[in-house]
Amino acid sequence: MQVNEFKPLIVAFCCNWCSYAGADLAGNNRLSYPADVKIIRVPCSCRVNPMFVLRAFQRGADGVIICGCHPGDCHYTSGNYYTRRRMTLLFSMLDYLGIEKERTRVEWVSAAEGAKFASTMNDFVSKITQLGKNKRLEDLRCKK
Amino acid sequence: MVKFSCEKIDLVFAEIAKTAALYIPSNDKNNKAVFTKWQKGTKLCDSHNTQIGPKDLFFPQTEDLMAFKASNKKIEIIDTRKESEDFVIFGVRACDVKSLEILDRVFLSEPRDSYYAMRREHGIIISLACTRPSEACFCTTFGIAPSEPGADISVWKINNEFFWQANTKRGEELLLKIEHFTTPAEPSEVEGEKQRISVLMKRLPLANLSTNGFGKGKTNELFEREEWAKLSEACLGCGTCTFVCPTCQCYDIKDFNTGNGVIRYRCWDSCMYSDFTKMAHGNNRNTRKERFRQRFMHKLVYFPENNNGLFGCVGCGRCISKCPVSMNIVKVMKKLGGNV
Amino acid sequence: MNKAYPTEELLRISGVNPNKCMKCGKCSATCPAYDEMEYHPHQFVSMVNSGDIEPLMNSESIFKCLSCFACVDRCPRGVEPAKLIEAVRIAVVRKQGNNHLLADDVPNMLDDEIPQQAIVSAFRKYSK
Amino acid sequence: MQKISRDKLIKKASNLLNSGIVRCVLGWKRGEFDYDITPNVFTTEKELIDDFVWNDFCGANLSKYLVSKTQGVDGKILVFLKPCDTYSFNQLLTEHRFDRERAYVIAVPCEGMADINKIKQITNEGISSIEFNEDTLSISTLYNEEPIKIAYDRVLSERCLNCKSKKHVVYDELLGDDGEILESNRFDEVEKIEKMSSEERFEFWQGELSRCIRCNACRDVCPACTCEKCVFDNPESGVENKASANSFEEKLFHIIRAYHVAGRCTDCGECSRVCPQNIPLHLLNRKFIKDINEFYGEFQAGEKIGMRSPLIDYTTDDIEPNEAVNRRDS
Amino acid sequence: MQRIGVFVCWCGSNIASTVDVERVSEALKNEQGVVFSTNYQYMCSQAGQDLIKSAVKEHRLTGIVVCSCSPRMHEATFRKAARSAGINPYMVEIANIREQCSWVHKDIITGTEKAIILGKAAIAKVNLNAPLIPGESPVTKRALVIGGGIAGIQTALDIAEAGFLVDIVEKKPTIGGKMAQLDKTFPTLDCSACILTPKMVDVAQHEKIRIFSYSEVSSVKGFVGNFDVTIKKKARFVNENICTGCGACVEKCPQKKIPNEFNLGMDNRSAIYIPFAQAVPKVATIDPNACNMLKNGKCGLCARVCTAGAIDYTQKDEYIEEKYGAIVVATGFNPISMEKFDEYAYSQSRDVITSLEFERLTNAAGPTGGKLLRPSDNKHPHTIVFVQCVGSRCSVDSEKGKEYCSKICCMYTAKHAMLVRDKYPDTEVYVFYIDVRTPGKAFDEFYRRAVEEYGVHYIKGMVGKVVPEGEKLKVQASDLIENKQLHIDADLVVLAAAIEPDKSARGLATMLTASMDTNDFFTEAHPKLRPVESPTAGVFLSGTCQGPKDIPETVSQAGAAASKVIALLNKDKLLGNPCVAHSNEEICNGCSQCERVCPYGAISYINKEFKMPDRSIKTRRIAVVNPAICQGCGACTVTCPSGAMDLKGFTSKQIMAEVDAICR
Repeated sequence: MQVNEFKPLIVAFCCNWCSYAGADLAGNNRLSYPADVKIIRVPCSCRVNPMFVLRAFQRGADGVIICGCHPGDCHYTSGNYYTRRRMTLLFSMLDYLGIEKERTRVEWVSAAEGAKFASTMNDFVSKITQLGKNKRLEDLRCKK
Repeated sequence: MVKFSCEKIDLVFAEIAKTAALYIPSNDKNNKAVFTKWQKGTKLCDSHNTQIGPKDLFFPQTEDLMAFKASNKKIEIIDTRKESEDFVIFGVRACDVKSLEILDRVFLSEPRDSYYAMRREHGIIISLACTRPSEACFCTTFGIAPSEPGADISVWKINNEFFWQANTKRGEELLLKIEHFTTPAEPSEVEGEKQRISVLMKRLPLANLSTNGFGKGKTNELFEREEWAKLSEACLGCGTCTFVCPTCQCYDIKDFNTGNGVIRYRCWDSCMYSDFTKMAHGNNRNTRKERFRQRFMHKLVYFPENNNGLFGCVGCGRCISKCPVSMNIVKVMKKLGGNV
Repeated sequence: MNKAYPTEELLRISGVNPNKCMKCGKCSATCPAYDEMEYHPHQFVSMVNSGDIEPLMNSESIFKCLSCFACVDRCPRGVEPAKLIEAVRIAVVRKQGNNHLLADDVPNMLDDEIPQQAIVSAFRKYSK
Repeated sequence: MQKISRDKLIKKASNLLNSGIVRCVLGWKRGEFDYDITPNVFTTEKELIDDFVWNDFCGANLSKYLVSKTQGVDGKILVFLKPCDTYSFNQLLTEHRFDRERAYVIAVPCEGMADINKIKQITNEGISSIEFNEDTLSISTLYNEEPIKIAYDRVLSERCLNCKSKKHVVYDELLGDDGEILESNRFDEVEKIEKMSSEERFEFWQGELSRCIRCNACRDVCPACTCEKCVFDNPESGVENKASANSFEEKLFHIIRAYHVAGRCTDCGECSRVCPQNIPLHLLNRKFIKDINEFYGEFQAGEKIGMRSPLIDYTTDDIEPNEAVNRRDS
Repeated sequence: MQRIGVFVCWCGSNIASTVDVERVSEALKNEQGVVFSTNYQYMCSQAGQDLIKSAVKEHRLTGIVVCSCSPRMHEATFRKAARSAGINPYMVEIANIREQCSWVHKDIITGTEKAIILGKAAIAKVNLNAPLIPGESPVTKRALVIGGGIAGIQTALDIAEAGFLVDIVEKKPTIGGKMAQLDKTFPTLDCSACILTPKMVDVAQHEKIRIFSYSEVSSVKGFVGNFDVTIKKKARFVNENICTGCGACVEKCPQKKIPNEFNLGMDNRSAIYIPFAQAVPKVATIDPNACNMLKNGKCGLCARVCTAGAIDYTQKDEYIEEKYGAIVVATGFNPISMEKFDEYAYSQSRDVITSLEFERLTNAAGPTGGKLLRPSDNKHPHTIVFVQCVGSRCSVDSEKGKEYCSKICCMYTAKHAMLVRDKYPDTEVYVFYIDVRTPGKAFDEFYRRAVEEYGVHYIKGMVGKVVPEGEKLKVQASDLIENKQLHIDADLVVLAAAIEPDKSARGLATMLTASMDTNDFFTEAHPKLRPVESPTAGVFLSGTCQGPKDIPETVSQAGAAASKVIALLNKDKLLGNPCVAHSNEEICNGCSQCERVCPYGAISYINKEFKMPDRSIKTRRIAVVNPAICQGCGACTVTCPSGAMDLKGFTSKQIMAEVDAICR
């Protein structure tokens, strides 16, 4: 068996009303996912500025995932629709610049989808682990 | 003085590169000359001057000064300086050689800038006489002779031969290193070329540009001139002129929080930027006109005021060809100067 | 003719999504050739959807359809049954290797009584 | 060569100036050479006759100057706008950056602008004069006896080779005949990059962006960048810096710059024109434009005043971000 | 500089079994700003809260980080504790080390590491927290109900009964709406007028209710608790305070050939008219497009016969401005136009009618006095065909009707069929249906009675076309069960037209910044849990403006909307959510992008003068956020290119500090 020493660092932005609650539900149901995932609570996925995503990579994140309510279910009616467009363009631009497209993801996770939250995180972490360390968007000054 | 045929230049470069990092002007993919670290295959470009002068080899655009680390509520200060490696720059034109003299005045006078000084000590400059000045060149306005480029070694390229003349001890030592490629030459052999360049310079469109009306003691006369408003009207306030200028030496010092500590670094600043020299009370040049005026007053009046009449411009013409709105020091000098 | 066309193929040819049908029967209600047809427009939609295509291919109904597109126009769900019938017809023609009629034969068969729409339909049907 | 003559423009401007309809004229002023033209505000007929130019080097988009020049003073400003400039004009109005009533727009047909860099690639340095002929430019240099004749289309700037529109979308008065919106191949270069492998794309952009000296010319010339204070100048923003310390900051700057104008960029091409390091910045903007067109339907910023940019709009069945980036591969 | 206290909760063994709480509180001690760090068994218990309070006093804390369960559980608890300890509740941040750490990670080492990082992120955030004070705004104790149908009437009555002032704005000359036009109501067959008109009278007589009839809302400004509304009272050329509704003018009016809207054009009215006998207010209105006096100054008969002197030909539109605390939308529905369904020959034959027209035909106060007679020749119809789902349940691509089910048609058609068979047993009645939908109390029983007791022919299938031929209507239809095409010679064809929101709703939604779905029905704040509130605070939904409904549903929703209004008006002050957007006017460009993404219309623009550093004055357009309307989603913050817009409690700096702390 091969030992993989690499532990990725994943930043997950979760909207307060659906995805953060979904993450809580995953906890309530004791559905485990890797501790590499660290969640930041935002009121709505539309609060996530592309600069935050880039900031996370700069500071050493290996993957960034944004979770929000399912389209149509936004607590603020339309926030996640804006998120969807913003992140579509951002991700496409990162891909265009040659940044691995697997490192960024948007998932819609409702407050009832604890299992989806856990499986999404498991999947994302395993994809990033395969991909390895983020080299293309790193800022060497921030390395320890 | 020594000479060797042009075919040997790569061998000479290889020899120099054995003991020091060597930078030469070489064309990039856009056919623009840039100082490139020499390695086998790097082709010398001697037809036109580099996009940007050699300034950043001595005064990089960003440079770490020191670092701090806080642990357990204690601060540790780390010196980030590393002893610079020896390096050689080949192909520096007379204007850029002169620009280093201007930078030296700033950085090597007291208090001495140890970061700059360290690089100056480690760098050998091999100049190159101009063969084909651009229409934007006006170095002669500031008394610079492109036919006598100076620095540690002066170089002329005449037909199929390079002539190298050591001007300093470091230059002489370097010539010794490449001794086996060269044959002795007489200074008279380059006289014709010097003559040719001098004649050429007189034919340039900006050859008649004069510094009359500028220099020491002209502050009061020029400061309130109403033409500044008109001249600065088109200026976008970008930093292009400053960053391509071989003599601009202003920098800002900033802290970068890495999360695990702080890196204190400096980076080039531009007097065209709205927060240039911003202080606790705010900004002392609030309008674009004031910032625009600062740049030219600095080069043409304040710098000579403090440096025995030495102008802060070397006439390299870079700002002229790079300004997005084609507003430049020549237009300023013509508008405000004594005569044309 | 031993094997019927696959449903997917017919759906591809016609561009029809039979799942959109809500089984209201308005296509058949509006069909002028209803009484001539063994299988009616709504049955085409339903039978193609369930893969029951062979009876349709063997039925004269496909040639009884006038291609008047009334069913297409009236269908509240935009199912377009006539296009599906057309697709079955094409399937049959393709299997036979040629047309039931050639477009060039049509002019000879015309008489003054024949309605304009029938002529247009005939050309539409046989010039494929 | 431009079809409309300089004299015609001067005459028009002088009439409007003299009749008091406009207070001043925003146009192009001659420089030291035949190609270094500066945007300028003319206030008298004499100034116009002496210094106004209209030739193949009048690439500068004057629309952004209206933001500052309409501030604080009364009266109308006459502004000469080429077709592509009119899109910027409309976009600025959409964002309420100045008052439409304060501008008097004269639409000038444009035959495309020459790129001095392309000329210098052929003639090398030392241009002493340029003569404009019907289909050629005749360039005299210090180093050639005879002038070098160059076919006009060889030195047409990249943005004009891929001109998207010869039609003015706004004007008060039109000189000559208006053109049409064109079918351009402006996305070909973007497509070429898209077709590269991820590694190649990374290398390509690393190579381009590493030349950036962070002079901000691209930002400061951009008619969409009219923020009172740019995030890159604002220490509170978390991304402020005066120089890119490393390749991360180079990318950050250029991603955010392009992102902030996404959906607002009219593709006027000024950013690439002014870049002293010849970085093809328009390829970043065009990527966003191409994506917007593909994902959300054709959109041309500045086509009409008051249009809702695709980034402040949505439909309920927009493409998902990850689907969008994966689609290209399949 | 903050003085932060860190409180790590064990949550019994819930946290402590997979997170080394001792190590966590120890590790966080050295973080920036932390002056105190401890751990305790149950932080949320009274003892735990007391621990926090005493630590605040002892260590002069300015900020609190609790590492515990999800903020969704106990954020409110700890904020309350902070308040009682004398610090601003918004200086508290929670690190979620239970749901998002101890419960999902098995290994104590990784669990502890992650808990420390989550704690650091919370500390990083608190370092940048600022005390937030919720904005207060007064509540105007008056409600506006837009629409005077049964929905509006019921809402108004319920609010008024609770003691609050209510204004009803109705664009027609009378309230009553569609229900006033109905004959009987399913499934009980009560007479519609008998149950509605007493309510109309109640409204008219209620001292807390004002009716603005023949009026429209022309502008709405303000926000929850403080709406400024302008009502346009259209000129009716009759002084409604004087008019007694005697009807003398109506009788004498020479212009009598105006199609009567109330009877859907099946008979005529005069130029001056009272829509129906029980109209409220019962006053006359002059139709300016028909009145000879108003058109060419020749007549004046009504003024002469009016003993009260109420006629006023010079009356002008009047604009009334009023303040309201809450607005209820009750704009109702209309049947869709039949123009796209020409196959049913609606435009070709007067004997093809819609169901609403059928209501009037069978109504005793209708054009035929309640006798079922064909409009074309006033003969009694012997064969009647009802067609269901005309324009309902159409796909978008058919571009003809509506995608949704109109919900009420199945039941009223059963009612019509039954009533016809009851009154005229010699009549054959066919109902063509796609599905019969009867989910409702006693609904299916009602439908079965129509089939079983009254012998209505229910045929599964649709009518394909209707062709008028002589006196007959040739109906061609399919019977899907028997797989045959039917040809029926009908005397009357009744189309169950789909219903759609009233056309006025779209403009109103814009004024109210209330969102609508693609069909122009108002959207509710939450489809399940907040069905009578619009996403815009202070705007409530009643009746069919929100979606198709029958009368009982409408009335219950009207009551629900009223109860929400009452709850709102009962408050003297509204406390806002302090985590709202805020624009830095120094760097705002006024580009309007934020305004366009704001789902609540919370952002407006003002021109403001700024003193520039060079002492010149510059006037700039800047965005201003109304904190009472903003809900704090943050959409504007990302749209803003200059970063002028930020969200209190979730500032960009705070979020980036969290990112930094996590990635450290």
